[in-house]
Amino acid sequence: MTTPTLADDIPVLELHHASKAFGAVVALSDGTIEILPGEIHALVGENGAGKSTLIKVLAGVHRPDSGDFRLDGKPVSFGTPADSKAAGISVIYQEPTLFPDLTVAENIYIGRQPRGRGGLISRSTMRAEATKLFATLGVPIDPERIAAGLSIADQQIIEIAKAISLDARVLIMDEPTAALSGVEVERLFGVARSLRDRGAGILFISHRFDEVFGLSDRITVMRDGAFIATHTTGSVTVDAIVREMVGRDISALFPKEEAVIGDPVLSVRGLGRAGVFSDISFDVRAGEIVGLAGLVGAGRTEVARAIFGIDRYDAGSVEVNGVPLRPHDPQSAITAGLGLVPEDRRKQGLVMELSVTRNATLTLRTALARFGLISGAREHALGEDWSRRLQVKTASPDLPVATLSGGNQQKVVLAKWLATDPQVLIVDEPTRGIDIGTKAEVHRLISDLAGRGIAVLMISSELPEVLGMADRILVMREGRLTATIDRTDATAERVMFAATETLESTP
Amino acid sequence: MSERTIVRSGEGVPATTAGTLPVRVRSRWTRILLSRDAVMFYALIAVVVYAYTQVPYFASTQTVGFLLLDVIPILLIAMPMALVIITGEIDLSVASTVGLTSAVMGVLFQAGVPIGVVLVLCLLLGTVLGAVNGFLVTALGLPSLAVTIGTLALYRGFALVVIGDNAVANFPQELTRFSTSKLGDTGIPVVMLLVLAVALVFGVLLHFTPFGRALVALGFNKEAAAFVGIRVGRAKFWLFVSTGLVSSLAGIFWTLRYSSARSDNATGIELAVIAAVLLGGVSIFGGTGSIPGVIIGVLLIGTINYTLRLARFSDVVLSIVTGALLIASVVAPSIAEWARGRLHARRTARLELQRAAAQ
Amino acid sequence: MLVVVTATINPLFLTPQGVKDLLLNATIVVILAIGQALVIITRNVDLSVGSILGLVAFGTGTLFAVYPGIPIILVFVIGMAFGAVLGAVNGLLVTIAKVPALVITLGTLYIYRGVNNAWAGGTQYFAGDRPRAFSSLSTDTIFGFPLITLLAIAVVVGVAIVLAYTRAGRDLYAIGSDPAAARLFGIPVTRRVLGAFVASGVLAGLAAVLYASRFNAVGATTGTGLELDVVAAAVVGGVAIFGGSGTVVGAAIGALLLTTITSALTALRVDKFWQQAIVGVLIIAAISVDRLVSLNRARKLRVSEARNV
Amino acid sequence: MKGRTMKLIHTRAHRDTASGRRIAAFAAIATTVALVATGCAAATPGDSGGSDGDGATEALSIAFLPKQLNNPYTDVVLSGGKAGTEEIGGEYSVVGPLEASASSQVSFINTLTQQGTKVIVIAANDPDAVGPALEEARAAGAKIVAFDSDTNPDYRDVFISQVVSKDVALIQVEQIAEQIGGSGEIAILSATANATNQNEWIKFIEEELASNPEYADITLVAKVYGDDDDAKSFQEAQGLLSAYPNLKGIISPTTVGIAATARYLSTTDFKGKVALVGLGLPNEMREFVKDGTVKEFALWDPAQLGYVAAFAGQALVDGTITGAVGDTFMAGELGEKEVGEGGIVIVGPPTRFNADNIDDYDF
Repeated sequence: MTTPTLADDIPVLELHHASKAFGAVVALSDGTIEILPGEIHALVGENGAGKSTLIKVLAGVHRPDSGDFRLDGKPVSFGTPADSKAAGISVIYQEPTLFPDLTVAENIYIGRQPRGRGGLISRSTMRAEATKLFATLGVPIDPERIAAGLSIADQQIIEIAKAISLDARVLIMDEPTAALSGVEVERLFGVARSLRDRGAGILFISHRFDEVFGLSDRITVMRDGAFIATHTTGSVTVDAIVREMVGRDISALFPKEEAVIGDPVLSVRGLGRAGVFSDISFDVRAGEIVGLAGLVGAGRTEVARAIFGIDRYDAGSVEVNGVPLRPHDPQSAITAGLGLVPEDRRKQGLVMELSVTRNATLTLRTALARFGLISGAREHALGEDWSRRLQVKTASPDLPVATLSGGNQQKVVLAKWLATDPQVLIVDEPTRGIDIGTKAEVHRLISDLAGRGIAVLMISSELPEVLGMADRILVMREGRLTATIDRTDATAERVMFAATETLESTP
Repeated sequence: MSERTIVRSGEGVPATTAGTLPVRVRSRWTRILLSRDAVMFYALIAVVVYAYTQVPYFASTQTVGFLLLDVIPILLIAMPMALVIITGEIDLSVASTVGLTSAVMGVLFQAGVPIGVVLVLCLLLGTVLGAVNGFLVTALGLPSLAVTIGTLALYRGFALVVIGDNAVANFPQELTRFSTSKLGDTGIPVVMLLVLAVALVFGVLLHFTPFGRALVALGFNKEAAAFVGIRVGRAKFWLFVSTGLVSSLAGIFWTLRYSSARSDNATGIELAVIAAVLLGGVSIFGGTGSIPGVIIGVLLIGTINYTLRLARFSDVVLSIVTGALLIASVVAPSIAEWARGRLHARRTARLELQRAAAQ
Repeated sequence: MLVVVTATINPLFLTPQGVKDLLLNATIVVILAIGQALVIITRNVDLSVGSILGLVAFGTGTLFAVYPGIPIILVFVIGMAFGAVLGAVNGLLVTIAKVPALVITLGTLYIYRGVNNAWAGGTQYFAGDRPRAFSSLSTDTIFGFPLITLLAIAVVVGVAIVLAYTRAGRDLYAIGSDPAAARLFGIPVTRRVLGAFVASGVLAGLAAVLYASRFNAVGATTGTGLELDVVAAAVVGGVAIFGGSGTVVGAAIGALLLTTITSALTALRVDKFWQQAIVGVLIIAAISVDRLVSLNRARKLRVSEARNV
Repeated sequence: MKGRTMKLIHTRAHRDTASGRRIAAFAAIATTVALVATGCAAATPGDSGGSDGDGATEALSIAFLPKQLNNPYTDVVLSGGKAGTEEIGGEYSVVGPLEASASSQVSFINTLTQQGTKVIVIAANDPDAVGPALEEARAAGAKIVAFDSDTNPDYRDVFISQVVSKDVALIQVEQIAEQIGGSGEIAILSATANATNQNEWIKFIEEELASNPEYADITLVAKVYGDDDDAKSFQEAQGLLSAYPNLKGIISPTTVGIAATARYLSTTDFKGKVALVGLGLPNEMREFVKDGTVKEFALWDPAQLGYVAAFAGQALVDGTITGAVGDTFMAGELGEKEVGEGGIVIVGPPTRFNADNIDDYDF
């Protein structure tokens, strides 16, 4: 293991003070990172800290609004992902983007297949090259099979093989280990180290501190879209990093009103879906906010979807007030008093083209109708009522929700569910991509709901949010519940530990 | 239809608060008068006025009668088709359903089945044909485009199998006469009342019922629709069923109007239907569209065709015009989008320039 | 299988003349199906091939009528260039307007047919107007294979090589497999899709010239309704309607199979009215099987991913 | 900011809802359609004469509505129609569908009715489907002349027939019998299966084969339909020969069918061995007669059909004839024609074309 001499090397890639805003939402305010040749650099931060945006800027997917971007000390500007790739930057996303119908070898060499006689692609050369690559990586993947049906781990290996074959000078991996098992992670790390030893600069995002500390040479921490610090791995502790990631006084930001906690309303028993999660059991009581914490990919969202009936499940049951819900039927879940604020607001929470009113009343379609006909006036009154109650800022409730800011959009989603007068509300990443001010409003709303006796299950990747809001915290890792922590005992470290420890060492 | 290549405005446009980007809120009447439906309506009026003054013989009650009789089958089928396209699917098999209904109607009637029973069986047949499409699309998850190309061939094939090259013509005179009879002196066919009823049903269904709200939502965004408990598959299934049912109704009308049950009846009218629906403002990508708009679209195409024919243009011109209208109606929004995008880009570039200059 | 059954029932089916007829009948659909396969692989569809064929076939007839001494090879070149232009119109509309190819080509199907009608009027050109050498292309045989069939085989081999062994060819699969990812990879999606449409047009043009050689009359309605057979042939031949997979050899076999069915029906004296229904059943069966296979694959994948969870 | 929002919301409350707007749109359409309709209704009675003129001084408008435009046979027929109309001094026009479908002819009849056409000369795609529309046309004062392919006799005044149907059938049977030597299997390759004229001929052919002892050894083994489509007819011919190895002759009573069949035969080993007769256009058949594929075929001069139809139309308008049996009228250079049984006017006997005389004809 070579330790880079930090002072002398010119960073192969450096980005300083980059910013990127999407409309009113500033996703990146001060993106700063330096990657040296021959180092493994870890990037950590809470969800929504701006890590993914930073990576997309490096990958040429987003053009930064401002900032200084250099390769080998020379300023560059990428318009497309192809530019970035041509400059020697390879990015491996969480979800690999392979062409399912093409062979493995072809996926590695698409667009630059080796050519033989007559300018035709030489499949034998391609196969041989791919085989050689896999041999270097020490993985037994048949280069001739088609990509469809490969496991995520194998797909990631193929992405890495592609990066190697491209002679990438910088390899960026966005949470490469989220979906991998222990053995696969080890294999991946072996590959990363050998790449590093050959002089490539590697940047990877991870939430698992064991990995971060086990693999990286340096660690950069981000928070709220801004650079916080870069440390040499040997010189910091997990505690210090977590503190930097969380960075603010938790209780002040998230005022949780004390609510009277009643009987269990939502009971989940032995819920399981092959390959996704298993044996999930918990209760949420009236007036209680239960936080569901864990890493991205731990299966939290999938559990919520299964409870609400979006996805099927193979085992277990869901009951609301002791009455079992029909599996895979959101309508019956809604009728039973369940509501779900989904994680992806734009794709799942709202119909962006429709007006605020229409979105807010979408859950009440049937209730709005008299003799089967919807009364436009009532629809309107209701839409206006809810936008006013939640203080949705819009010029007119007739405008498409697409014209609203993220925070106001989220209020519309909440309005939609509050209008159904639910008994249980599941909120999945309720404040993702929302500016600080509106965030507090959303928190107050949720707290308010619990105060009125609604049972709330809150999925969040933001530790302070969970710690500040939840009466009880459930932690998931790799599809299983690993801990239940009471509000009084909850600390960032405990939750992080439960979310990242390996299963074998679970007490 | 399964894949959307266009980034729709909602996804592509970054969110802004009402404060940062002033959104113009036009007055009610300006909005109504500038809506797409209204513009289409002006176009229709313009064509009618032009034909009325410039084309000999257009100014006559016969025009109303003949024109409406010509467009009735298209108008009928366009109603459910509009809903199907709004949900992001398509049904190319409608013309074949008309043909098969007509063929079965002829064969059954010739076999001595009472006409009342024949009509009921025909409507039932249409329902089944629609259900087959709906099943293949929603239960198997196949792309409706491919499925209905298949059933387009299949249903037409069945029509040939059922009636072969024969024609059945001796339907009861009361019925055939009824199919072309007019309302008093107005020239408006009596059957139009039925068509208006169908249009009213679909118009109300789309614009004033919970089901309609669900259709629009799922047309824009299937996933978000599923998250508010809309049963996407079931809704689509019933739309295909209704398309089959209405197509068989059109098949019955066709057979009676021409008093001829043949396997080749209505060949190719799916194009006219789809062109009219798209021209009427229904987006091929789903979500957008209104029944009044579609009615105007149908009347516009019908009137243009009728006028051209009356002005002694050859059928050649008609088929080119229909094809061109179809392409224009789908390409126009894209071009408008593109132009808007260019404008926006130029404005952004200018802003960036100013910002750079300021620094 | 089908061939065997038919041949046992009707021995005449496999006589040299029978086989020759079968190949000749298939040739034109084979060439069209290859072009269609190229387009479908990119997750598009070209419904206007029948109309392109009609237009170019009439153009071919006109050429021979107006310039009686025109070299045959020049006619081929002009026919294919004409087809390329018509295909390019489709391709441009699809790629620029970003509207589903189905709608665009449904529109051009009617426009091209209308233009054909306007141009041809009642004029038809007959085999007699064309040089003997041209007509004999479709009657002369080498080792029992008609010349134009050999030409079709050459086209199949050529296009198969392009698809399998050139970067542009492989790009088509990538585009059909995942258009968004293809763009992310820097594959020139617009150019490639346009290319596929042009190629489909060129092949339709070639098929049209051969049509003029094979059949007696070319006029306003030549090639009407062919598009259904062609799409069916490609889909039955294993070209996935969702794009991304399939081969031209498969499409060619699909076309051969379809023609064989048609001929077999006639030879077996089955009611010819069943023909179109069978085409419909084949299309639906082909896409259903395709879908079920991929669903099955997805399910297996999920379970195999289960691992320790 | 807040104030503005409030105000907007306030005004909103008075606004119509989206659904309200839809109602307004509906109402607008309904009103306009009604207006247009009543406007038209009011305009018609006094207006129909107008500047276009009406009555005796106007040129006699004769409109031809063939089965399908852009069909070479049709073009020959129409050329006669044009010549006839011009000789009369009438106003000639042609309208028609691109595909031979029954229903599309109806729209054209409607249009012609509206245009006040005096004579509609129609070749029906379906004898019944055009009926109601023709009745309306007659009610509006048009005379209906059917030609080439008859409508139901109730719907037209006269039918201009090529020849006596039976003659056409007999000449074809005669020819085939001569060419195959009086015995063996034969087949018929027709146009569409419900084409009125072809079916009538086939009926007579079948009767003749069954009743005439001279033809006792000839068996009709198949009837197939090429739908007057070249490629389809071609394949049907091929199918016939593959399905019936002992086939000795084919009768194809349609110009498209016979040309396609001849072309198929000429390229195969069957050339000269399988006889082919039927109705064909000399220009299309010349090559096959000369290369020996076809010995002899028949046809009337199609141009005469159109020519006589034009004169019949004029005679009907004049009142010279009413369509009753025994009425006679002058058909230009073709002389006097008589309306026969069922309102049928016969143009003339069919001509036989063979290597000796084919070069004398150009159509």
